[in-house]
Amino acid sequence: MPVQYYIFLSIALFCIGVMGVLMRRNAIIIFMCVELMLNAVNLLMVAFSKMWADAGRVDAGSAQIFVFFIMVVAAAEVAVGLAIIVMVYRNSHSVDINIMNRLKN
Amino acid sequence: MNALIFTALSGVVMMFAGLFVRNKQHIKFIAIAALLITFGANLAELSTIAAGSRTVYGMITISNFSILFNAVAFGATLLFFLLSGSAFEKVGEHVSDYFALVFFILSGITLASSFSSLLMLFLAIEIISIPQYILAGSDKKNPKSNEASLKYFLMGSFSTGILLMGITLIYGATGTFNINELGLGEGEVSPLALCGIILLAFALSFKVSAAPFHFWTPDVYDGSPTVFTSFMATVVKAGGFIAFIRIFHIAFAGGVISEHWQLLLSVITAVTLIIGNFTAVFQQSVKRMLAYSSIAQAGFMLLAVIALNDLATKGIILYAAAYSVATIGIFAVLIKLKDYTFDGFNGLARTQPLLAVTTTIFLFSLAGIPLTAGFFAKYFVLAAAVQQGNLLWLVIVAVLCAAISVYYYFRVIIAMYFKQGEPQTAEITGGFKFLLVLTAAIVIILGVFPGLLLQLI
Amino acid sequence: MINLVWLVPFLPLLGFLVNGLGRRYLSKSLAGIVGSGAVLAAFVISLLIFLEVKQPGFQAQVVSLFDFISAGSLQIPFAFQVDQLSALFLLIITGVGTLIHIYSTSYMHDETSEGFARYFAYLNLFIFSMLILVLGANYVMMFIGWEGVGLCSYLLIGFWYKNTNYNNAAKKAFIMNRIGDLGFLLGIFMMIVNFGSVTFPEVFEKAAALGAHSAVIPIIAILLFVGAMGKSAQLPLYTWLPDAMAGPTPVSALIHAATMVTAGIYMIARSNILYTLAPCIQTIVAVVGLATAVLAASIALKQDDIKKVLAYSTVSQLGYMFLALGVGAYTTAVFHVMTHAFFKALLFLGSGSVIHAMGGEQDIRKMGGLKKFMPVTNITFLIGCLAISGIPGLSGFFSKDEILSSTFEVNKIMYVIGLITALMTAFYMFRLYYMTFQGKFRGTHEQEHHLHESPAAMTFPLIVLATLSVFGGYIGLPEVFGAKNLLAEYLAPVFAPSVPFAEVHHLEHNTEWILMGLSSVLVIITIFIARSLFRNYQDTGVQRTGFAKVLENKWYVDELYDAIIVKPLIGLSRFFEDAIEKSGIDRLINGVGRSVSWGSQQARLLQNGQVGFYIFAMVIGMVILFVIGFLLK
Amino acid sequence: MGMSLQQIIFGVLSVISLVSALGVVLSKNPVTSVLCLIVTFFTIAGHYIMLNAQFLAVVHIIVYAGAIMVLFLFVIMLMNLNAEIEPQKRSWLKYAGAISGGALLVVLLAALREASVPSLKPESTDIGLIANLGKTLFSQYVVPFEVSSILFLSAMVGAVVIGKKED
Amino acid sequence: MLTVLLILIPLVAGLVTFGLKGSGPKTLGLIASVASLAVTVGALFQFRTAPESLQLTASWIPQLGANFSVGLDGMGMMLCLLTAISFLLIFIVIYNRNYERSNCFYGLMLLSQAGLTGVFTAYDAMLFYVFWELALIPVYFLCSLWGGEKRIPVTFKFFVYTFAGSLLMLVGIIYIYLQSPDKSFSYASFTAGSIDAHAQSWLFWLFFAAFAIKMPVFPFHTWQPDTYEQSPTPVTMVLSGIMVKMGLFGVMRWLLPVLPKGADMWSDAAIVLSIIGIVYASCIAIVQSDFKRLIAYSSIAHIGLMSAAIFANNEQSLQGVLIQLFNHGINIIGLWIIVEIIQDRLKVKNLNDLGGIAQYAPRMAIFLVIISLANIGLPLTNGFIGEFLMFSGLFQFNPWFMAVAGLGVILAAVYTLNMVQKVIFGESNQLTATTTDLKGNEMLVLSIIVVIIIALGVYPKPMLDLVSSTTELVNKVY
Repeated sequence: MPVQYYIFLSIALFCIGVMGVLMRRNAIIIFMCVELMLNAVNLLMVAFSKMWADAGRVDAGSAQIFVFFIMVVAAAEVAVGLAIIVMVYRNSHSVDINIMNRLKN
Repeated sequence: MNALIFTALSGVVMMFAGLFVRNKQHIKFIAIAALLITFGANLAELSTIAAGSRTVYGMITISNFSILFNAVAFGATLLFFLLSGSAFEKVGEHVSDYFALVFFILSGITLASSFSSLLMLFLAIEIISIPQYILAGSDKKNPKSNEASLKYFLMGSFSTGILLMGITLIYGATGTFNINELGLGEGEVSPLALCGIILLAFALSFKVSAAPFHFWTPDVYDGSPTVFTSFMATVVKAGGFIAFIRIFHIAFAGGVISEHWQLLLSVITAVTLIIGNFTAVFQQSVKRMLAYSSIAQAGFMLLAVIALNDLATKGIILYAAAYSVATIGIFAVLIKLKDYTFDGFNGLARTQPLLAVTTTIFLFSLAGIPLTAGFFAKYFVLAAAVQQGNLLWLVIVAVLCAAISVYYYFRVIIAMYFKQGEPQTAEITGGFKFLLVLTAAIVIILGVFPGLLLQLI
Repeated sequence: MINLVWLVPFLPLLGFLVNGLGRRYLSKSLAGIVGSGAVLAAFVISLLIFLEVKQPGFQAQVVSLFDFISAGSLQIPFAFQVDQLSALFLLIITGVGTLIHIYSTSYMHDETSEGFARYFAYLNLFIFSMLILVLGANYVMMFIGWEGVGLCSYLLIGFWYKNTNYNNAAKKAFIMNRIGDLGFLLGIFMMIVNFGSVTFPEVFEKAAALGAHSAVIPIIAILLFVGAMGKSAQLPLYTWLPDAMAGPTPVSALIHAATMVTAGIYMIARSNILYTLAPCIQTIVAVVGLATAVLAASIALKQDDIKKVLAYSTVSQLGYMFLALGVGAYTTAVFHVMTHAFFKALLFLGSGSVIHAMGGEQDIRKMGGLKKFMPVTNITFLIGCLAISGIPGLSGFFSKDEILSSTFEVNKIMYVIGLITALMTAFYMFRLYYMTFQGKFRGTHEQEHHLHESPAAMTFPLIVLATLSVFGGYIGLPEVFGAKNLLAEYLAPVFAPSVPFAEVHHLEHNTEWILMGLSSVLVIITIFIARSLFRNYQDTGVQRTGFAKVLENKWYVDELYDAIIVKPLIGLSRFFEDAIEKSGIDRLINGVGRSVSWGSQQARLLQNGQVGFYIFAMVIGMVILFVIGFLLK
Repeated sequence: MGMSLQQIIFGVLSVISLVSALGVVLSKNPVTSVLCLIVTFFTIAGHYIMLNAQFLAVVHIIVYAGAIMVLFLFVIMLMNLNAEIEPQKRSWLKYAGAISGGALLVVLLAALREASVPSLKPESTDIGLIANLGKTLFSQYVVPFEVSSILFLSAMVGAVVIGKKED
Repeated sequence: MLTVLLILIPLVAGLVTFGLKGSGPKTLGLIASVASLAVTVGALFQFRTAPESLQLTASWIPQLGANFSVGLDGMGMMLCLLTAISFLLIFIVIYNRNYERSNCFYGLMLLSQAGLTGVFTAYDAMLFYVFWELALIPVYFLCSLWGGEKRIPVTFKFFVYTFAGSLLMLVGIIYIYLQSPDKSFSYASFTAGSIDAHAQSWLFWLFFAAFAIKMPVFPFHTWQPDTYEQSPTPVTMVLSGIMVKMGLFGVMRWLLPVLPKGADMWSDAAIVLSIIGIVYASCIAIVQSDFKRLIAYSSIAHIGLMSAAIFANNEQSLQGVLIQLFNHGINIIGLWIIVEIIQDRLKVKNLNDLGGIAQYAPRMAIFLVIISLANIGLPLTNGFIGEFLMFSGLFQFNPWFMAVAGLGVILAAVYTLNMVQKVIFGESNQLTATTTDLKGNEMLVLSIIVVIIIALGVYPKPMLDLVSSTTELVNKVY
């Protein structure tokens, strides 16, 4: 099966994530879309890992480790990110990014 | 390696310092002491790797260059602690935690200067970014700070996605994460690799706030507590650049591929210079002006990224040092003022002549006027770009933008010297004055004898 | 003696310094003595030099003082050249100069002692400059004197500096001279480029070597002539001279009649070889001279200001001299310079005496009958008028007649016009004479009460000049009278280089007699017409109309210049300042600044605070950059 | 040429993941979005297994579906967000977002269309086994492993700084 | 060593001055300027006997190949002399003025002197650039702190404008440096001729931009009248007497020898601009009613002639320029001193408000007349020699250029005499009737200037000899 398929799939997922970020106003949903983007990347990484393993590279597993680290980092990021969102919500009772424009120009 | 270990340890120490030390003053001193030790440990390593470099598991490579950059970053942070350390207390209760976060960022920066795997690059950038999201929002009651934090976080994680997509595509093209083995400069250009490089360039442009990925910068710098803005706009940004220049110069240099991304980055640089300088002109707040100025200065540093030569690497260190020191100095003065607008500086030369003079020196340095460190910094990046050969148009754009930059830097000078006013300042201690003069002296000394720093590179 | 020639200009310079620096401390008499004494001493030395130069076979000598300018191959020494021509001019300048200085001690007596000393300082400085002009051994030295006399003329015309009109006249004189000077300067540069030198012998030798077919020489000649036009008040640069009458009258006599204005004639006479080698330029010189002579004479017919009449007469006579130069009669031109110096100085000083007596009144319609009050002035003035009109036996007769006959040799039409000019001269001079000295006094009673003959310091120069006006002509007696032309013989070495290139005309003696007789008869008739018209002039107060008005208003040349030069220049300047400087270049430069701040305001709007927009912009940027960096490559 | 089983599974999984991903973006109710995202994660886990990344598939389910999404859900519940609260974005910006995202997709696809990459072999490899990964992780990747602790520390500190209530 | 001393004296004195109070600054300023002049004269003697002893090269930034390399040739010697004399004259003439914060005033003045001297002595491109900028900063502060009403925007424009030009030059310097055989900023390697013709053709404009703005040449001149008008007069003296010479000096030291082919290629264009500037500025000067602006425009016209002569680039024109550098400096400072005196006495600078001063201040009137005449290049004043040689050289280059430039001579007479007339002649008014004549120090300064004017006008040989060595150099390289 061509890796191209996975590339296209991942890119599609990635861009759906991007669209989500662009189209939504809810900070949490936006964040979820970012997670979607990360997952698209993970998927592609794993596909490449398989591809290089098939090509005979012994260190192809490092790509999977990379994915593992991405997950780890994503988890940390979620922790911090949700903390921030909660903090914002506590202060302004909204997670709508459109009303956040005290800082401009 | 020492740098990484000691910064991480210092961070842990600071975490616990909050539990055991009640006096906030003391926390600051502990932080300074920890930083001094780190600084020394970093330099101590210089002797052990005097010839060549040391690689640890193919993940990080410690060289003279990285140690020197770390030294610059630590030195700048030290100045930052000395000048603005007491302002930490005004942000919130978790003084020790702030210091810890700063140390964690520093360990991220040491990684950024020494990574040799794309994985480490990713981790470095995340370690630098995550504490920043927090520091930006550390003034929790302040809606501006909240807003800055959330904006930074959302956009930062978005750019992380792009970074990772770039890394993945590069991996797809090469099968390795080791930047020394990528070998992209050789042979035909693979679309996967090129795509990856471009995405990587976008993500890193975001981190160093290059246009059109700069939008977070003014808002975040403006909204964050000023003391952290000072750190974010200087040391952290320098860290971003060192990562940028490292990956592009080591992994992507040579062959047809560099022409591709050089073109792209030239466009980004030009847009950055123009947007940064133009927008800075019309600001009312000095703090926000400095945010735009940091974008503009980023444009200059990008010249070094594009130029693939020895001058560029030297230039980036000198630039990082000069820019950081001057900006930290200005922020230190800014923190002491009640009013961050230009009018807040009116008449400062009469009430606080020393502050005015040192600020002037810092501004001169930022504007690149000779006999300040900023001049030689600009000189190096311009020289690097000129040597590159086909970037002359960009160099001309850059110098014209530098002329524009005089416009907003000198607005501060005009306010301080030529306008009437009674600026409100916080209490200015003798120690602060001394440190300020010391900082200004560093700027001048590096400007008169840049050789002192250059001989190390 | 020749080696002491530097004393000649140096003494007046010393006089200038003493009077100039010590003007607060010197008494009037002392200042007068210093001023006059310096020139007198210079005259004495000049006389001694002249006696030496007069010796047959005298060769031109150059006295070098120091290196003035040495730039690479160009060497310009500060040097004086003594030869027949310069020696003659030395005499005229210092001689007439001395008389006028003496005259001035009395004429200027009403000034404060400071102003008095200042006046003499200027006058001495003028003598110094004029001497540098004629003594200079190269064109640059000549140029130094050339501009120097212009400066002194400026200072002296504007001597009464409180009066704005006087200042304007002074300025006009200086600027018009400068226009000519630019031509002179260009001529000098032509020489430097083509001959590599500006010293007279070298330039003349190299010019002679080039011969008559070179394109360079006519250019140099015309450029030098432009210089002469300015200095010697020829068309079209003559209008400053009548205005220059604003200065004290002795100044008019010295500078604007006897010496400075003849510098152009001196220059062309000095450069005779250049003109002889460029016949086309000679023709231009002759035509310009003649045109100036007629034009100025016609204006003089209808002027009512005593000094203006004399001024236009001077312009006219200068035109005559250029006519002589143009027809190649260099000696004659110099001869006329000399005689003109005598009688015109005489006339001016006479008019000064009149003005002095009239308490500053210069309008001849308000004079009349002064004969009985001022006998010496009357007689001497009459002699001057007779001399300038060319009554046989007086100096003007010989020189003018020589010019006319030389012109006749070359071109008959020119001769006729020249003759008409001579008649006009006779007419307006006697109009002037009769209206001033004859008839009844038309001024106020108060003026009449004060009328008196001028003091001896003023009448003495008049008498000396009158004598010279009568007898001065005999040194240049034409050969037709059977005697040797002493002047021609004396000046021969100066004009010798031209001789091989000049066309030889020879006039039959009979023709010459006829011409002389014709002109004499016509002049005398003219004088009688003038006498009948103006002997009993009564001021009717009627405004002149028609052509007379045009003449009274000097052919409206000043107005013309104002309309075609001054106004456009001011307009252009205003245009430069308003349209180009302020709303053009400066606005453009400021526009750069303004567009930066405009751009800044626009760029600021991009930063609208919306994260959604920021990310949107980032994505758009990514797409565009992708297209640039990937797909376009 | 018939499709292999792998390709059929790939096709099915891909369609589900794309649809559910779109569901995340387009659904008006945040909770629906979360649920859609969880579905997507599961399909991705399916892909992982197909690509011989068994360990990752498990970790993926545990970390993402098990931990992260639960956190999201908690927060959404905590804030009591539902569809009514989120006002609609101005529509032009919404379309602009969709169009620019689409443009990015087109550009990326165009760029990668020509990429010459080998096909994946149907036979499985053992790189994704825990044993192999663990060996690599704790030998070659020990540095990043340790370094990530810094990340966690800072995240921890950050959560405290941000989250802790001050008086 | 003396060369270094020339820079050090004002530099150190300037820094010390900031800390002084009362009459200390003005005294120290005077002492420092006397010392500078003494050292300059000493250097002048050494220049005749052992010129090589005035060269000094010390290591500065070895990593860059930039050295602290200073020296004096005829041109530099003369400009240093001009600088030293000018500052002394300025300090004498303002001795009885009391400036607010005089320590800053004198300190900045001395610093600008150090910068200017540095520019004229630098034999290393990097050093040159550093001094080039350094001279600008103190002047900027001087203008902005003690200037007229509109000083802030005006001087700011001046600063940004010249700074932009300098930066373009910096790009040029960097390029040449990178092309130089031994990667050095030294004068020798800059003039080694390693730049190909194509590069020279665009490098020319980078350098020309900097120098043209500084001189200033049409159409880069618009900062100048405003700045001259708004600056305090002592600073205007520095600006117009010495600072504009930096541009001309730059062309002769760093443009013609470094980029001979570029200069050759574009000399016509540069000369045409210069000549347009002469006529244009002269015309505008005619209709100026502000004393300072009039002199400002006249200065543009004069500088235009000098720049045209430089690009004519032959022996006579260059020698003329070199002479004129000095003479123009002296003359224009003389004019500004008179402006300063009148402004100090009467507080007006509109020509229409003046007039008749000659009655009340005859000495000042005489000085004004003499200096004005020197300014329009009357023979036997110093202005003539330079103008004559420049015109002569320009004529050799192209007679038509010279003929048009020569119009400037006529127009100069027009506006200068207008100015003289409006200031000192005519009837006095209530205001001008109060004019008092020169005081001792003013008399001294103006006398010195007039002595220089006459002495160099009558006997310019020493000056010509001094600069002849430099023109040989320029021509050789060319």
